[in-house]
Amino acid sequence: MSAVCSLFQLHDESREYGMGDYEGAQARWCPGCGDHSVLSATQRLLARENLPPEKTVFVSGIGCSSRFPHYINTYGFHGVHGRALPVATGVKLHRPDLHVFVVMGDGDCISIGAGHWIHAIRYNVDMVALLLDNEIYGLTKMQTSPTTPQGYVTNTQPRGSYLPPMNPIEATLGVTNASFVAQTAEWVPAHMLATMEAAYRHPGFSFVRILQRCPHFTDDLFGELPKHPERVQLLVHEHGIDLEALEGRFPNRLAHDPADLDEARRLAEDASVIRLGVFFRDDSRPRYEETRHLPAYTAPEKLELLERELDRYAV
Amino acid sequence: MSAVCSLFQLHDESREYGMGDYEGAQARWCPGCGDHSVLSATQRLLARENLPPEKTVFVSGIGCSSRFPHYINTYGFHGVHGRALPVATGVKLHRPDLHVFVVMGDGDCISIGAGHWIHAIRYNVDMVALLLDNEIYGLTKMQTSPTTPQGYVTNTQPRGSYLPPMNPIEATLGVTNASFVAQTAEWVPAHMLATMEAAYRHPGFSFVRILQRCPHFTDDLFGELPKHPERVQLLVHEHGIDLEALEGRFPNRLAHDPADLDEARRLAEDASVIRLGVFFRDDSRPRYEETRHLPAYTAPEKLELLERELDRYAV
Amino acid sequence: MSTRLPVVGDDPVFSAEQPSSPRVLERAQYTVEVVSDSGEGAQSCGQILGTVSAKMGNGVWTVEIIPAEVQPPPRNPAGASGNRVRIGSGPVTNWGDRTDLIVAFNEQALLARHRLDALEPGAVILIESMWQDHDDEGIRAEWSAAMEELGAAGYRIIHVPAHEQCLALTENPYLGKNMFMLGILTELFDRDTALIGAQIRHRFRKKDESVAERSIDLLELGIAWARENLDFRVSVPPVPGDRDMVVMNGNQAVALGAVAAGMELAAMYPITPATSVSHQLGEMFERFGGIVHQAEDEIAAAGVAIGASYAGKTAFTITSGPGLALKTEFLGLAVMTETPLVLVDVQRGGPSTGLPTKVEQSDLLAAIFGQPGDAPHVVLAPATIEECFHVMVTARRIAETFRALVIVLSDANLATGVQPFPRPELDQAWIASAPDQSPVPEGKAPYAWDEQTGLSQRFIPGQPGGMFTVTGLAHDERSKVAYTSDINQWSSAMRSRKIAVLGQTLRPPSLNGDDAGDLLIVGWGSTKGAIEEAVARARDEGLSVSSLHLTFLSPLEPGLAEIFSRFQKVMTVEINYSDEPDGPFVTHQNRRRGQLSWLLRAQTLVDVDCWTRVLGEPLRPGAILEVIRSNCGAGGER
Amino acid sequence: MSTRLPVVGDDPVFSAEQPSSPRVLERAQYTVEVVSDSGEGAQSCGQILGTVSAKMGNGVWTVEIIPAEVQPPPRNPAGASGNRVRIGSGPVTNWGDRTDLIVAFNEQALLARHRLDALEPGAVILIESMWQDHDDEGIRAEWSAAMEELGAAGYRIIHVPAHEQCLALTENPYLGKNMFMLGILTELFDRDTALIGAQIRHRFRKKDESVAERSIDLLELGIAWARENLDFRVSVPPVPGDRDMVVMNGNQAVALGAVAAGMELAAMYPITPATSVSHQLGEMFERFGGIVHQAEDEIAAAGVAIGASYAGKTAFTITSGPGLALKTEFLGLAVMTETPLVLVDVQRGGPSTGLPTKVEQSDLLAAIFGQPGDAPHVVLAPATIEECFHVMVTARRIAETFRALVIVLSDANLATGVQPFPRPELDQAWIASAPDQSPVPEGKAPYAWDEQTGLSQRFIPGQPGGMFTVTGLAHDERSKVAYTSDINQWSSAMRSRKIAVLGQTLRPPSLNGDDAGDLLIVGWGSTKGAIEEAVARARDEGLSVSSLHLTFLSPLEPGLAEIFSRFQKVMTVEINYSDEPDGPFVTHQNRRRGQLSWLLRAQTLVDVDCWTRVLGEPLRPGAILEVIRSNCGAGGER
Ligand SMILES: Cc1ncc(C[n+]2csc(CCOP(=O)(O)OP(=O)(O)O)c2C)c(N)n1
Ligand SMILES: Cc1ncc(C[n+]2csc(CCOP(=O)(O)OP(=O)(O)O)c2C)c(N)n1
Ligand code: SF4
Ligand code: SF4
Ligand SMILES: [Mg+2]
Ligand SMILES: [Mg+2]
Repeated sequence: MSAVCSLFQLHDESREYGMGDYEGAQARWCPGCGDHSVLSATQRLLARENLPPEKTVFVSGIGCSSRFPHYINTYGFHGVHGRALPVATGVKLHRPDLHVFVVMGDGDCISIGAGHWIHAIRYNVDMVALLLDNEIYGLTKMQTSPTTPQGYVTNTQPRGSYLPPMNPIEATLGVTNASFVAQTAEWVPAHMLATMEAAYRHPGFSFVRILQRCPHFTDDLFGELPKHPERVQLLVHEHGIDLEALEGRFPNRLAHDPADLDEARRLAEDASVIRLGVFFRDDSRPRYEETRHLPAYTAPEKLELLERELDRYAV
Repeated sequence: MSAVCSLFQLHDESREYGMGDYEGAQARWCPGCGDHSVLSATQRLLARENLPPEKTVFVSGIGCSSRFPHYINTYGFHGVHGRALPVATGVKLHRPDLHVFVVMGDGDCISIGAGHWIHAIRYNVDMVALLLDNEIYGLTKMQTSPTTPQGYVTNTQPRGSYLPPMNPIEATLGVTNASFVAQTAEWVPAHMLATMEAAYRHPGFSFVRILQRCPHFTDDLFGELPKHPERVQLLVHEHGIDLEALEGRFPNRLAHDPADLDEARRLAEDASVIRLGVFFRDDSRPRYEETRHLPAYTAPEKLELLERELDRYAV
Repeated sequence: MSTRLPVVGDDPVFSAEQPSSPRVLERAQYTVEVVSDSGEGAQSCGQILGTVSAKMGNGVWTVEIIPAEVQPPPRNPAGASGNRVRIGSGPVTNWGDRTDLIVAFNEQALLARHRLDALEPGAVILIESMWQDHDDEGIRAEWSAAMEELGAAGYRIIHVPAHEQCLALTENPYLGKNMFMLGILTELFDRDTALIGAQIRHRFRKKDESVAERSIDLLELGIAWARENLDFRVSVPPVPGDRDMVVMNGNQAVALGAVAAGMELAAMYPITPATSVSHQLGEMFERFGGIVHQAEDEIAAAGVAIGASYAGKTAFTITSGPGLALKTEFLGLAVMTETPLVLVDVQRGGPSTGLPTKVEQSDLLAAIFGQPGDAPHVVLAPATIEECFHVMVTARRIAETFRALVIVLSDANLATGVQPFPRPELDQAWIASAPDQSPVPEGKAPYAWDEQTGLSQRFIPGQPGGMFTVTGLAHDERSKVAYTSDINQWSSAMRSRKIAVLGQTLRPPSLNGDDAGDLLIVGWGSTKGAIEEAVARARDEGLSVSSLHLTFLSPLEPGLAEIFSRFQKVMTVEINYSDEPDGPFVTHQNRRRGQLSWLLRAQTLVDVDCWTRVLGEPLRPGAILEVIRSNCGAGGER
Repeated sequence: MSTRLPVVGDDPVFSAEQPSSPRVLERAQYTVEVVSDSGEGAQSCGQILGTVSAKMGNGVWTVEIIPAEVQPPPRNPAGASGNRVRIGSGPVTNWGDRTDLIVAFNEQALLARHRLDALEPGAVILIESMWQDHDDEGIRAEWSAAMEELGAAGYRIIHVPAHEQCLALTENPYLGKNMFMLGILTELFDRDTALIGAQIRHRFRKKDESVAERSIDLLELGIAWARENLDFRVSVPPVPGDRDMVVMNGNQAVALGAVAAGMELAAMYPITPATSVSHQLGEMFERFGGIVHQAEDEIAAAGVAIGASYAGKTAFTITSGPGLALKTEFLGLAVMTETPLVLVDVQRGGPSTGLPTKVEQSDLLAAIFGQPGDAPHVVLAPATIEECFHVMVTARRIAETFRALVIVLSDANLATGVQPFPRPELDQAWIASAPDQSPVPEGKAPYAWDEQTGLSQRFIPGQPGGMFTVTGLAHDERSKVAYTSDINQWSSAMRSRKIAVLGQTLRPPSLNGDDAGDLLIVGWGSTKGAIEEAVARARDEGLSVSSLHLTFLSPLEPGLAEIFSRFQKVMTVEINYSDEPDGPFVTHQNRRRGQLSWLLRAQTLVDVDCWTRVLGEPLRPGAILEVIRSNCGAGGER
């Protein structure tokens, strides 16, 4: 890390943060909304990792889920719909000292934000991207999203959504330079926390799809699932996630080595069961922000350099 | 096809078109540019399929390759950078009688157009999408594109392009509802023509990546390849492409059943050899434009229906 | 969905008993609000009251009260959700000033309205009383604090034990209380119970029949409670007109208008407050052969609409401010390629995400000037809900005749406001004709611009002999890329000339009030009703004021300078931002002005002043009246 | 890339022979063009002539002649590629009117220039003669036809057997002919051969040494040919100034200015004519700790710049019209969140893809008004290449001081024009200071707007105690989402007030010419040189005309109405579209006017007329002079 950055690193390393340190404004999501539980898990993660609130930035787009930064006591950037990833990239590029998290809805990330999403996977800038996937447009009141199941009735497609849903895990795995791809569900908080933790610790762009209940509009999609652990299969591995605590509750488990991309794709493709866990990870992929080698000149040194540059144009 | 559409079908079915019927303005590409050979192959395809010029529409974005429609004598729409696919979707949605082709550059389709590209694959509207991939920004004079090889020197990344290139075939195969994915090279005209023909005959969105030489800026990328058939592997299959004529020239051949998605992905991922052929095809995927059932009422009938609609709001 | 009308007028559920004889307040117009937490149904309670009042022949204007979140935490001022219904004997053209009577499901929602200065001093408040003695101490404290805050304002506060009453019929009064409250209003305003019942049945038509029945029981309970407990009634006698009327909101009107115009494709991406147009169309459009295309983003929606239009189908795209921003590049393409395109912008508060559910009129200049390069096009604004219907026909025709981009500026006030208007007399000529597929005569150019008018006849794919390539590059009349310098000057002139020609077909706007006087108020869009009401009241006070409302903003309607010259002072009234003339550092020259006033100044060179507010709510006629009072006879702005 | 200056002045390659004594034309200024097919190197021939002339102390203005395609078919008027170099004894501020001497590699490129009216009647033409007797009959016919077309214009046509001559030294004269032609120009203009040689060496520094050597041989061949065959020489004696000068084009100046301003991130997506700024920075920015980020599209580029700026780094984004359109939504966010942002728009012809390589000034209104909602911000336009450098420092400082969006409007004329200007005296104070990372005092709000100025101190991630969430929703001073109506009015006022404050710090513009008179020409951006030259010529003719050039377009510089009042007539001269006042259907009221004139009318209420052209080329001073002549003493526009 260069000298320029050291400027940003003066903080009291000794301080211990608790959950309370991350409490923001009262969350204004519907009662029972899965976003509440993502928020708690995130606050727990921050406390566990002892991240200074002033060194942590949550960037989001627009949507129910994108209100997230308002409800957590860190720096936050609640931007425009679909464009959280470019903003987060800008934040991180020059500030490697900041811990950057991105919170997006399915419409936000996969519909209007699709181009940025594909490219952010490829840039592989070190940040955690959370896709809060309720398979519907929440804030604008129940329109089809790219992940809405085929046939599901919405306000814009009242005869049932026309197409098979996009599979965000499969698509992410198709992008060259993908480096961390996982799926979890907010109604399995321990798994969600473990997944976020693995994502946070992964050096590079960590994409985590969180299946998220929206009781207000799509209670029938995930609402019943917490009662049916048998419809879930946990992908377990020492380089992925393997929580003993969950063993009893989720009997359906599959050993999957996250280094195996082909298998990851095969598993992602098969929609017969909901799989939670790390599909793929490769900590060695090149990271965009590391491709630059920025010297840390002082202002007078820069001026001197610039004089040399101007010499080239001298008459 | 509904009665509304029959309106658009009055043309002289008996007429036979020749190559000359498709000749547009003089092409203004650089000498030796691969776009010239794509143009000839396309004109040949049109003649072979006997497509009436007035029933054929070429839609493009902006770039060297996107000048294409100007040089072919059909209807053409040379739109804005990155947005050819939405325009083409609009053309086709209500006009199933038209034959729609889309011509895009790699920057056009994969960089600025990435969101539309991903979604067009999913919509699976019946059209042929040609990606003229010269792995560089041609028209704007040699900037890195998402498909530029890592380390390759360009004007915006003069120390060598920073990241591994995006693999368009792999990414396309990752999108749910992909239905036809193929790769060809403009310096193998017979293969290109056969691929385009298969693409044209496929009901749905056919994505064809055409490796394209840009002698002006990136002669070192594909310039030598025509002389090295051994660096090319042909994927052959009765449901894909299998040209006896090429057998002698391209000894490296692999039988690949385009129905096998997993294998397609594996083949796409492996960059050790340049593979030409149909990676994947599934003619049965749902097509967006077929999800609508549009009755063909006359104007008076529509008015009558609308009166009934207004009744619901009557005071 | 069934298109059968609910059966009205002979419903046997309601008894015919006469009410006792309380004091009856006779009013020409009266404003009622119903507010609750979201999910408690104040919205539908207010909507039914409004609809039934319209059906009974009253003038009505309904405004939604919408929180920014889907279901914000309960009992919170920022979460108030509901409806405001202004009922009149004659036509009601706007939401009015303040509310005369409010039904509140909790005191926090009530407080929100009080703090927004929504309530008339002395207004009647019907407040659910369950919170007063709630188990939760905190709630009791909140109640007391609220009552104290409200106490000072001199309202007449009536406690309604709605929860307690409803418990007799339902286990969960949160879900039925709105029907009880509707019963109270039914009784208070002497609404036709059969019509009310029919509305309830229609609302629950997709649910089990028992739901509607229980609702009607709760309604009756409310009626009975009001009969026994309330000592007043309000009478706003309808003045029945002689025309068939329909009642709907502005977005419904846009949707139906699009169908009446023969539109065939609505390409959109969800965005408040525009989305409900597509919900409306989603239900019905296919039956007319139309497609609602929800695109992956606003850019694609514009592209799909342009593609369809290019292919000979009539297409429009609908959005709000942030989406308008995203479509900017494609709008330039539509202008350059002369592809007909209608864009409806249902304006909300800006800039950026701004106030997504609230009204503003601040996209005017962006709509006219937002496109880089010179991109002449048409901008129109409907002023009433009726105009929301008809503007679609006008817009489509202009777009096709002039091969033009037409932007229609609606706003959140029109989008969600509900008002009766004369039933449109549908006309077959409104419907787009089938695209020309005849062969193109040899030698004809795709932009054979008429030198005088800039007009030309477009070629549509499928027309033999018409093959050419549309391009966003500068091009000549054969659509060939321009390589010489004069072609750009010439083709620019051709694109501009069309707009001048359209301008010549417009009539000078007519005045509301005298042809000359002290003050002329100029408005555009949804403020018409409020401005005209204020002007009428001011004229009643003897003030010399008139008003003028513009529908065409680009090109502007002709004759404005001449009209303005007949008034001592001209000012616009708009819902967008302007610096206060006496703000710090603000001078007469550098003042940032209301968007229309700015446009008018440039065109007429008249010193057009402005009064604008961005309060996230429609303008109140009373506030405009104040402005008129202080500007009448006050002379120019300097 | 080496930063070593090429060695000059003592190069042994050139012989010291005296030229014979031809006729010498003494000129204060002279314009030369070199045109060829693209790839034949007329560009570098012209560039070297320009650079060396500047180094010798001449005033210079160089303009690129660029075809729309990378390498269009040869021998085609639309494919002409090259350079136009105007050389003067004193400073040269614009490209001038017409060319005095043209070197053409084929007669089709020459025809293109003739048809664009680029050549002075009687101009000297040096034409490669190989086509006259070409083997291809078609080519011979084209040559004859061209000569016929050119014959009528009275040029002095000199045949140059360049191809034939070059064959003596190279097998492929297409690749070396430009050096031969450069030799001819070197001799004609008596250029310093050592400087020329050094430029050639620099150009080929990445190639094998033999390439430069062969080029220098060809140069010498050209010199020798000219000595023997040309009967005239042109003398434009330099008037050496006393200041150090640098010579570069406007995009290079923007890039270097960005570095001088301490910028740390340039986020962009390639687009002509803006891209070369990033090429320039791509080479050097990292050395200064800066990053060029080529984003996936223009929207992302804006987002990345905003993100970096939010995180305390100084960032800008650079684009042209279509990219400006795409960034519109993010610009609104920058304004709403008060995130400092500099956007450079290198304008090209519009609308839509328009004329990608050609100049236009038609993004002005889109830059100011393009963002939906009320989005007050700053718009600046450099008028010279020197200003392209300094504007970056100004823009960065305003952006940070006012937490503002600053749009800088350059254009294709500045971007590719090359001109010497005084070497900037770099100042450490120009460089952005390191972001504040000190703890935020308790109770301080992230938008603690000063009521008088609207200014506030931003918090930067990393500052302990400053945690808050930036939002594009309407918000209060703590950045909390606004739920009451007055907050929006108030925060809108705060964002607007900043602009008024900035306006108060500006000085009234100074006049070029007398303080009062018959006619005032008002301009902005790259037209300054041409306007001032035209005014000077008109004043020499005794006409009472002055001019005024605006740098700040939003807010406008103060005092305009007062200044305008001192002139009989005020008109703008701009490179954007306006209806001709006497065009069909055009009236004084509905006329679509030049963009600046429109702005000035609204602000000053003065009847500001305009003369504008969109010919895809810079304005010619002679054309402006004509306008002055016909408007001086002509009174108002009506
Ligand atoms: C440019 C733009 N387009 C559209 C919108 C309207 N909008 C707000 S949130 C949203 C989608 C919400 O769905 P999702 O992203 O899935 O988030 P959720 O609310 O379900 O968490 C849309 C379309 C907007 N604010 N800006
Ligand atoms: C909105 C917009 N952004 C950028 C450009 C500039 N531009 C034109 S073509 C192009 C990319 C060309 O590369 P590619 O798409 O690969 O096509 P090629 O020229 O290589 O065929 C760019 C960036 C533009 N015209 N419009
Ligand atoms: S609408 Fe759905 S996603 Fe949004 S807050 Fe409510 S439950 Fe959550
Ligand atoms: S620059 Fe490259 S892609 Fe463009 S026309 Fe020339 S060779 Fe073809
Ligand atoms: Mg969602
Ligand atoms: Mg390319």
